[in-house]
Amino acid sequence: MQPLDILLANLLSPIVLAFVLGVIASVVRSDLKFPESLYTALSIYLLFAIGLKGGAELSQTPVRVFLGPALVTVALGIITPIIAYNVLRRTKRMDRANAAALAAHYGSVSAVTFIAAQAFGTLNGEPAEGYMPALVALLEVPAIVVALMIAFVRSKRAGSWQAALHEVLAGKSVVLLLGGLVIGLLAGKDGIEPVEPFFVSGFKGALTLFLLEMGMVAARRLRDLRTVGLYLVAFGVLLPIVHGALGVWAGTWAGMSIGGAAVLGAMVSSASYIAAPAAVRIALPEANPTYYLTASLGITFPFNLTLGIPLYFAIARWLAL
Amino acid sequence: MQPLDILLANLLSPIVLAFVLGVIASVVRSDLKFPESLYTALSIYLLFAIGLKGGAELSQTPVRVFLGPALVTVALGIITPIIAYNVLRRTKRMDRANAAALAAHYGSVSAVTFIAAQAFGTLNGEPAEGYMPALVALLEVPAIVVALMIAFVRSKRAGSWQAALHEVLAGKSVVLLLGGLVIGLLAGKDGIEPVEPFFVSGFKGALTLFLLEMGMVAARRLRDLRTVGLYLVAFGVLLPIVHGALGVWAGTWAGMSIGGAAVLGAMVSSASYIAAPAAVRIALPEANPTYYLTASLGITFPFNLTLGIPLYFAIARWLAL
Amino acid sequence: MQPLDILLANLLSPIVLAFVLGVIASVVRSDLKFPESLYTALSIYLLFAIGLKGGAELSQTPVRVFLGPALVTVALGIITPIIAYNVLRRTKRMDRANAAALAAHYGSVSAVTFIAAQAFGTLNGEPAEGYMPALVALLEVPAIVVALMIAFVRSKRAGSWQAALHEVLAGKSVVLLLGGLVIGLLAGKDGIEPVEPFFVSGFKGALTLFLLEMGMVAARRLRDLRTVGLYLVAFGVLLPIVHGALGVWAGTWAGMSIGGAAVLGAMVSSASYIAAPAAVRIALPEANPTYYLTASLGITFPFNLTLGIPLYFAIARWLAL
Amino acid sequence: MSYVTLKLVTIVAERILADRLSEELRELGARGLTITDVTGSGSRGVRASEWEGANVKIESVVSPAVAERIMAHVAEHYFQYYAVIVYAHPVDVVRGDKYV
Amino acid sequence: MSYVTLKLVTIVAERILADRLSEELRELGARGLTITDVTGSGSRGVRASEWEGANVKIESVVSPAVAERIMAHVAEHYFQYYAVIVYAHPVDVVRGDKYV
Amino acid sequence: MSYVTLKLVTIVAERILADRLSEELRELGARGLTITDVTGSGSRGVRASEWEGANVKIESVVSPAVAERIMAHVAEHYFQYYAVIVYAHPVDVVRGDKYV
Ligand SMILES: Nc1ncnc2c1ncn2[C@@H]1O[C@H](COP(=O)(O)O)[C@@H](O)[C@H]1O
Ligand SMILES: Nc1ncnc2c1ncn2[C@@H]1O[C@H](COP(=O)(O)O)[C@@H](O)[C@H]1O
Ligand SMILES: Nc1ncnc2c1ncn2[C@@H]1O[C@H](COP(=O)(O)O)[C@@H](O)[C@H]1O
Ligand code: NA
Ligand code: NA
Ligand code: NA
Repeated sequence: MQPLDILLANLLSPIVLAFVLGVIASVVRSDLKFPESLYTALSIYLLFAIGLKGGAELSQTPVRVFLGPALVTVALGIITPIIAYNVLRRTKRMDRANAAALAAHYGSVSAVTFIAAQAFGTLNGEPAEGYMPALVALLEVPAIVVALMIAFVRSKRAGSWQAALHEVLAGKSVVLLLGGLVIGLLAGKDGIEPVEPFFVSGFKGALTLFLLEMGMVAARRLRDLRTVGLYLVAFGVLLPIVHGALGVWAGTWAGMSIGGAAVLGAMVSSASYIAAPAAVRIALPEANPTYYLTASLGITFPFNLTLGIPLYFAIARWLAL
Repeated sequence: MQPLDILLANLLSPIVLAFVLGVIASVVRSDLKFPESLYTALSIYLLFAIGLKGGAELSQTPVRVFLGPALVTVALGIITPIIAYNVLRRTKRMDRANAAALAAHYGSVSAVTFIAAQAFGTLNGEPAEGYMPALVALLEVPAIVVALMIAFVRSKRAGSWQAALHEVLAGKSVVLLLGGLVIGLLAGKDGIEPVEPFFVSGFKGALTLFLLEMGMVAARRLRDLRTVGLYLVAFGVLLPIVHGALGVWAGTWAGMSIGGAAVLGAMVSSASYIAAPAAVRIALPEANPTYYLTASLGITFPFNLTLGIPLYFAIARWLAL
Repeated sequence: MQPLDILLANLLSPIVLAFVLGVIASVVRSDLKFPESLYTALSIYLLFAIGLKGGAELSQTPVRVFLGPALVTVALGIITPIIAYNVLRRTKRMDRANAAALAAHYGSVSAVTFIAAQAFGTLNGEPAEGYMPALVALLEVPAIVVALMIAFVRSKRAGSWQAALHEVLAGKSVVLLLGGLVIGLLAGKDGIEPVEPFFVSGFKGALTLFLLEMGMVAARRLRDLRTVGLYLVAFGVLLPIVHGALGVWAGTWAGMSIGGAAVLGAMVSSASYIAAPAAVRIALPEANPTYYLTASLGITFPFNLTLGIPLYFAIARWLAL
Repeated sequence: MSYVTLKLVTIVAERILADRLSEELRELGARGLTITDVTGSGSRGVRASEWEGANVKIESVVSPAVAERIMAHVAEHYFQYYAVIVYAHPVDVVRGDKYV
Repeated sequence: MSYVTLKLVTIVAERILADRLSEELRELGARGLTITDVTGSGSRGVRASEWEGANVKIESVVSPAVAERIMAHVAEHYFQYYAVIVYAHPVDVVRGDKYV
Repeated sequence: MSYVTLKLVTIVAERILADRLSEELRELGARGLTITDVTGSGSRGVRASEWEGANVKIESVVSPAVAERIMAHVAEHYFQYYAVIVYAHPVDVVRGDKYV
């Protein structure tokens, strides 16, 4: 397929279209509203299912194959928040709290972006490695810790460092993702077979519903665009490209396949909106949630979903030449 | 199969039995209660899934095949509320507001009745055309608009016409049904394959749960039967038969298969209880909800589910002779 | 497989591991929380699905095959609460109300324990009879009635006997289990085929999520262990072993297979936590819920899930020699 | 605008009592009520999930006499064995004669 | 600690009116509001599920003048055709000047 | 029937603060509390979904002194950075000595 065809195929996939439908529903002020518990149920299901599948795959992956990508991922989780923080501070647009808050989000990872990238790879004949969910778990936490460390080292803070650390480590996304991973690892591929119809076959459909809801949320965020200003829009598009390219390159360097490197790129480029916001609200209450929620949900997520993911695949293909 | 066997097969299908179980649960005052968000989640799922499947089918239907049935459906959506309004006014039993309110409900369509009719056809070897969900979307809106126009033209109203129109067009059932349809159309049959286990295989089971809840609601409605009186009971059984026969005949005339014409008949005969009540409550607040909710949910829906659907199939078979 | 391997296989199954994950989530004070409506939705789904499958199987079971196990089950439902009550009263540790409350719980049955036992049997090549869910329905009610009768006969009570009886018979677990059973029976194996992807294939996965929630609840209960004391811990482990052995023996005697007798043992040994608590709270408000909830949810359920079920299978295998 | 000053009685109790309390309130003279699902904690521990039995909050705008009756009724029938709290305060109600 | 005594206005109404009422309250001078999903029963029967249309409770802390306006507005526009109740009582608010 | 007049303190705050506030209230002398999931809007914008962070309403019947302490505590620790409102009013409580 030609690049443009691939882009189009991505834009016409049910998950992207569901996201667009959600945006439209919000724009026309539809009374469509997901009950909060449906959103919560879907996110519990998705996070646990990713972990479970990843763990079962990981149980069949030799340590030596997994080690390189794992180390690279942790390194990226440490470097990217530092990049993000420095960009924001040196351009003198954000005070320390807000810069650290954004750094925590852009260093961590969005599980949904990961899934969308993985699905894109499968559809286009460049599937990622099966152990990728383990990398998601590895990428989620370090960035938040690093970003909060920067914030707390630089000045006395209003929030609590320990409470925030607990919020990340015992947060629902880590518990579900890591818990699912360990269960998949212990149970093995045969062990999870009885639960596959529920967690594997149903996965993409549940994701589609979830993206419908995300579209509505992202659209509500877009209304805050004027408040956050053009600077944050540029930041929310450019930084992911930088991070994404870095991720693809590092993945390729660690010996991952084209699909794997591209998905790693998408992960690195993505901004967290489940684990990071909760931790940041507690550790850095003086940071303005409008900034980090709008940037990660309203700008970076839609960008990655539509244009970013195909871009990272193109970079991966080009690096593999 | 003989007509009576078919009727029996319908009455013993899990969806009808689940409805009956719901009625029983309500009658024995069971503490079984669906959380509101479960009801909402199921209705979001069902409406979106209908649209999605219909859209994917529509993507493979030549325009020339679809055009006739589409025009016929819109025509029925305009004629049936006029019939309903005139019946109610000429028998001098309802004032204008209540007559228009009932007309909006009986002109529009009940998605669940549609699905039940479709399932009935498949089971009995007379499947309806794949593009039927597109007809549901076409049938949903016009009747409500026509009925409200009648009401607003005839006298000054308490409610707001524009607010009601917005309520229908941006209402969740239109957004989900039409949105799903367009997504299915754009993604195509191949495109929706990854989400089929969730939206297609799971569909009938989810519908069964939904009907359990509907049984409980319908039974609560039945307690209001005394208030609404015998007239409305007769109206809620006879008008659907008239509308249903009209629908079957029009479908046959437009060249639809036996299954297609029968399902169209069931759609036309059915009364809305998602889109219409919301719009009517806003546009015609002086109309009594007890009338239109009891008639559509407590009388017409159970009638169609048990006896109406087999009847429309019988008519379709007879017309096809 | 050797006994120890079997035990290990059980401990490493996704459902047991999910339970453990729930316990861990609660212990580390994770913010993971199932919305109440998710818990309710899952329990509605599981109970109805058990009934449905059981009914469809029962429709193919000759009465003569089913009669023996059915009678044995009802007998166990009458005997076990009497055993439990006498143990508690003669050891002089519980007053009448609390003893009767616990008797109601330990005479009745836990649907989840039943499912876990059934799954264990299937995995280990010793599947139980298909009609087992009908036995669950038969075992659920008698014990509660017997236990409350004991309480009301022995002294004047604060609660209402009739209200409690209604609470059991029209309670959601009976309505869903029995309702599903009758629907499955009437619709037959062919009839439920269209809903199988939803109710059968998805079952084990949904159960896994449910056990995650149960792990969190059980862990909260464990915090009350100090209050209830060592006596209740011993009671919650030893009585199930006695009841379980009795159940296995009776099942074998009634001609059931190894798997069937073992699952019956697990059912008999298990303590109710859906039907019984509701009825007991109404009939015996002076009984302390901390006792019966902690014993059934915090002690007996985890014991059976991890060690009890393999034990009952071992007993069944030994009896079949 | 003319108001009537009535009493808003609030009962927080185990959810299992919701239907029974609603009916009894009506018998005691309440013309309407508003029900909210809540969780809570008090002398009988945490009540925060369906397992433990969550709570329900029942609010009713009634005449002072009916308020008195309701509070006495709840105290007499439910305080001993059930998790429950009941309190009242005056509110200004529009169209207040509807509720007495 | 210094308090301001303001009015807490409570409206319980059909859920379909939630957005419209919120907007109107803001126009009438409310600076904030808190919304709860509730069910209920009253002169217009039981309102306890999405089918029947459940209720919503809207609470707003406002100045006495705004409270007066809100109650008059609700009475005038919604009493005739909709299921609705509205009442108010004084509350002591910290940082109260924020809400007037 | 004998009542005690106590204070009902109401806090509406970001849901993320729910556990922390509950604990602090207990430390400040509250013997029980009732929690409701709510949404809302105010000076910090709309708070109506888990994404934006919805709100929680915490109500506690306490003695006037404890009410004073709670309101001061919330004002001091949460007003600056968090979405929160707190207010109180007197209520007549049956069996009121249980709550002081
Ligand atoms: N002081 C209080 N303030 C507010 N709500 C309370 C208070 N005490 C108890 N409650 C509520 O009433 C329920 C029953 O209280 P209790 O019987 O003390 O366990 C609790 O679960 C709370 O929801
Ligand atoms: N006396 C009352 N006390 C508390 N809430 C009430 C009362 N009357 C009505 N309500 C609430 O207001 C809604 C509309 O009342 P109505 O218009 O009388 O049907 C009801 O569904 C209840 O939620
Ligand atoms: N005037 C008000 N009346 C009622 N609730 C309010 C009011 N102002 C704020 N709130 C509630 O308190 C939360 C936080 O308020 P704020 O800090 O002003 O954003 C809001 O989301 C509302 O739920
Ligand atoms: Na990132
Ligand atoms: Na119709
Ligand atoms: Na038992």
